[in-house]
Amino acid sequence: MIAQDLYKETLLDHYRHPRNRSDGPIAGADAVARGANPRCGDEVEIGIFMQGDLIRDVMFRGRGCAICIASASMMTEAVTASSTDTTRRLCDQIGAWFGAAETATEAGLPADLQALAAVREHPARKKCVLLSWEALAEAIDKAGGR
Amino acid sequence: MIAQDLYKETLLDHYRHPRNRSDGPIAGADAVARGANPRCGDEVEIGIFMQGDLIRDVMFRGRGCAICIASASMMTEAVTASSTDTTRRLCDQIGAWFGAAETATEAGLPADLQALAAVREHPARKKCVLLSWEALAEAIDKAGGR
Amino acid sequence: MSPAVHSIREPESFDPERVKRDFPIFEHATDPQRLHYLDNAATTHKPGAVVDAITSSYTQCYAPIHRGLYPLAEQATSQYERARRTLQHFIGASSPEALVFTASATEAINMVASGWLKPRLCSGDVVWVSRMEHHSNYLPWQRVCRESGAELRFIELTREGQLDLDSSRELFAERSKFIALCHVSNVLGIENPVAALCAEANEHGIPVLVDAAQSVSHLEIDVSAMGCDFLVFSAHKMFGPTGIGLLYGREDRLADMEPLQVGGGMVDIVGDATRESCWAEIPARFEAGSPDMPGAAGFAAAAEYLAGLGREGVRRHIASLTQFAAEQLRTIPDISLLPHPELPSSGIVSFTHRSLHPHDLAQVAGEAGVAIRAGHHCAQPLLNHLGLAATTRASFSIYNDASDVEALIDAILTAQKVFCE
Amino acid sequence: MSPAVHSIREPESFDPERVKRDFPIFEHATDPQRLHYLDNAATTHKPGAVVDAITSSYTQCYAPIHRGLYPLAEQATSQYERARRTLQHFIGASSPEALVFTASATEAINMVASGWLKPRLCSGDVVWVSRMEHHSNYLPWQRVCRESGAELRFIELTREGQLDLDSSRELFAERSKFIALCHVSNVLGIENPVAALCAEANEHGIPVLVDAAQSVSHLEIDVSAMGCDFLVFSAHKMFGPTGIGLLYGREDRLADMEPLQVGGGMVDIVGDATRESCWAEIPARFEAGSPDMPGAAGFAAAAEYLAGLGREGVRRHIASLTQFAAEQLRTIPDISLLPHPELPSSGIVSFTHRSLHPHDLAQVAGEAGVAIRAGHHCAQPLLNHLGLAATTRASFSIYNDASDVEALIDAILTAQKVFCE
Ligand SMILES: Cc1ncc(COP(=O)(O)O)c(C=O)c1O
Ligand SMILES: Cc1ncc(COP(=O)(O)O)c(C=O)c1O
Repeated sequence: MIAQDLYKETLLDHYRHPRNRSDGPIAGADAVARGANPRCGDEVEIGIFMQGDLIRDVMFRGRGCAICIASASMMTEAVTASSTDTTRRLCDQIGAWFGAAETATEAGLPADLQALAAVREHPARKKCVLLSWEALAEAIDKAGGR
Repeated sequence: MIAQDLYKETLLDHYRHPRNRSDGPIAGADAVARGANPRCGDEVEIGIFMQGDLIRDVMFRGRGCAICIASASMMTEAVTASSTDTTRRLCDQIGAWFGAAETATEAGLPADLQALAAVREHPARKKCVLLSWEALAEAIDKAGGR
Repeated sequence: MSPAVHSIREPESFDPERVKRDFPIFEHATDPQRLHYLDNAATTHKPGAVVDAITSSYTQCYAPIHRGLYPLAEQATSQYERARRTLQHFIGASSPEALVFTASATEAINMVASGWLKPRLCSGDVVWVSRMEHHSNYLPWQRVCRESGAELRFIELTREGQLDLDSSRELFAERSKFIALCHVSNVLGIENPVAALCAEANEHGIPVLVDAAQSVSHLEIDVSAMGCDFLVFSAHKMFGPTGIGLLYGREDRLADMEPLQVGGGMVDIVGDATRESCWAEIPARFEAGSPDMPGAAGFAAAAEYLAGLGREGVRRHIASLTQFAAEQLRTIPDISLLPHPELPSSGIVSFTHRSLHPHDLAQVAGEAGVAIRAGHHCAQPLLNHLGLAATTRASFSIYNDASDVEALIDAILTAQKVFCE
Repeated sequence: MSPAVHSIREPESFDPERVKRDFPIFEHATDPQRLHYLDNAATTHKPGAVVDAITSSYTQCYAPIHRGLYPLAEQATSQYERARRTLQHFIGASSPEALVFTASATEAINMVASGWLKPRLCSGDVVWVSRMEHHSNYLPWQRVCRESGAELRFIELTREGQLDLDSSRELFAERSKFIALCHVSNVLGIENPVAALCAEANEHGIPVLVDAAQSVSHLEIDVSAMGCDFLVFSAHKMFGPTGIGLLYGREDRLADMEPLQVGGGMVDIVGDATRESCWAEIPARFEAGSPDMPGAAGFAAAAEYLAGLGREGVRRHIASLTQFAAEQLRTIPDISLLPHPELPSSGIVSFTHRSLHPHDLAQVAGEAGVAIRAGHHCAQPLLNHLGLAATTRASFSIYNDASDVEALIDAILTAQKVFCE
């Protein structure tokens, strides 16, 4: 299949069957943050549910392209039941991974996220991946700031 | 001589020995008009002395390149003792001659002025030729307007 | 305007296959069979004649413009001014002085907004743009209105996407001070009735700027017949080089315009504390800095190339190909075309898909060699109005043919397989 | 800085004859033996590598920038951003975001004057320029001062033509809000002590814009070492294409700058009556309209070409050739060189002749194949100060050698014969 270049099976699976997606507003979360990419019209909302210093649950809501939705879905799975510190570091690492080529490294990234690697070849789509991760980082900040 | 392309002998003669040139202000003229080409720093002043409807005498004063000085000198000779109507027509004709290629014609131009023809190949120098002619036309207007 | 699929075969002379051979990119592209370039509304490819004009300007006739007295500089200056005259005739302007070389259509619009309109605009005045403008023909007017306290209003659209002139009756009211609109929309592909609008605006003394960025490549432009006060376009959308565009302005309008940029080449006498600067004559006044002669030469070569193809043949080819594409797209149930009063014929077809995100569709199409555009196409006011965040757009040019349409349809079917099954 | 005529032979590697072979114009010009191109301060010729970079951008990798999702568009975008990074390293900037592609040096200066300084400038403030500025680095500041009621003041010159910093003690006073000056003067060929001046201005919190249009082709530029806030130059004076230039700005300065032009590509969210527009990130915010990718590619190729020659070899060659020319000119009794503290070494020698008008001299030289410039060189404030209406200027580059100087001297002697005998 020609499109396998970018849209790996894992990615498509998350797009077709998004995990932890909310259809309506995310109710009862400890913190909610939004992200938008005006150039594509993509919008996501991330809600986190804390248990002490642990992110017990993450939900997302939003509209966007397959990469945006899959990235959000994969993100929720990757960080559920992680500490905020670990999660923040992961957010930074993902940001760097899609940043300047020199600083990027995938060492230590959860295997499940490797399906996003192909997007690195398509600079125009980086924002689609990062949208949910940036909103997550903001939600953590908000939760911590309470 | 290599420079014969543009600087014809007649032209150089007028440059080296300008006719009707005044070193100081042109005194006693019926009308005086000035022209300047800020891009070259050329400046001329034309004074006309009328006798009824006839231009009895023309004097010029100024600094400029060889073409500017020669054109002014040739102009004074060409229009001395002409009527203002004839002279105005000549000014217009010279303007057209150096204007758009389509409208230019040298039919009827005094033979003495033909030495200026070579300048038509050098658009950047047209203003050097026209400076004194435009000032002359203005002087005639002034004299008529009294 | 009444084509059927079979009209895709061009009458007599126009032959897209032969035309395509004029464009080196289709030889050079890694897999030429697979380059179905349908992003022509964004930018067009260049025929060899244009590339050669640029190259030979640099390698045979290069020198500063308007300043040197040596033969090479005189030749370069003639070449630059000849390019201006070629474009003058290309758009039917009455004199070369009415044409200003700019960096782009965008710059040309900014020049008029800042240099012509702003000094005249007062609080309470109204400036009109259409709902379908490109950001480049929207933001400059928005800014100048904000700065002046004037009001920016939209000529809204009918359900079919056309200018709703009935509901814009104040368009020619006394408070109206300017109208800016596109000749052809870069999203809807709709052609606006600019000549009629200019005529009426003219009667009311309201200047009109026409953005011809999307029309100049396939419609004949005649500024005198159109009756516009200003008209702008970019070379790169009509097979010419990037980095150069054109501002046409009626000479009395240009005479009243302040330069957006000041600097070398546009001033006669530099003023000081006691006297004002005296700007150079028109159009030099608006061309501050060293002119882009090779760009102008390439621009003129593009105009000559287009004229040589025959504008009517070009128009008909684009029209029938666009209509063919629209018809084919309609056969896909999940696809909706954007509003249009009839089958689009201006080279542009925009559409949405019930479940495919435009970016995913464009990406998959791209991998299949079909270059189409997804996004808001720099037309957020229009997309907001349509309630859309993004659309997919295919845009056609002289080197495209039915096989490109077929490749587009195939790519959409592929994308449906990837994402929807 | 201590050369003699014999130092015209280059140490080791730099070989102008070999360099000249890189430049197609010298093969193609009608009579190459007779093209003594000494108008390099106006614009420079292009090596084959630059022409090829432009050509292959158009014929192999052409597509819209920053918007397309298909492979050709991704390649074109990478090429554009790679060009930015090449130039970043060329000028020693710390990040590519600090570099804005502009249409020219002139546009870059207008952007800073209108977009950065104007919103901050108040009546009573002072803006400084030097007495030797090109109109492009003078008129924008003059205009912004007029509009704001601020005062534009000159850093005057010593009798030897250098900045007279002693008599400009108010330069760093509290009212001083901006300093704009050239690195190398396009008339005097004098190099200004920009690093020292930036250091002191920095201490006083006064931003400095350096116009590197005349230095970038032969002096190493390192914006970090120089410590300037803004720096501008044009590609066409450093062997690159016309129609493109560069604005370097410290990122905090750029972040505070309003765009001169608004339109496509520089906006994230288009505002309406109720909300403000949200501009795109830096540097896209300052690049409204479709980017000139082939121009950027040619620009980067020029930087690479120059770097490949070795900047130190280039500097030395230009220095010794300029000094040689100045010495030869001095042997003609009627010629006076313009003020300079020592023998000029920055590629530029300007002079006057006791009885030959500069235009006549340049014309006769042109007919003899020697391309030199006559006029005010877009530096009227300087020429007024010197009491001159026009000068003659010869300017040297990497492909010139002693034979060009000899041709210049011959041409002057010929002109003397024509006009003075
Ligand atoms: C010192 C200086 N600054 C600025 C400029 C303007 O450059 P451009 O015309 O490429 O904008 C020039 C050359 O014309 C120059 O010599
Ligand atoms: C309708 C319309 N107007 C203006 C522009 C701006 O053209 P440019 O980016 O060449 O300035 C475009 C294309 O981008 C356009 O489609």
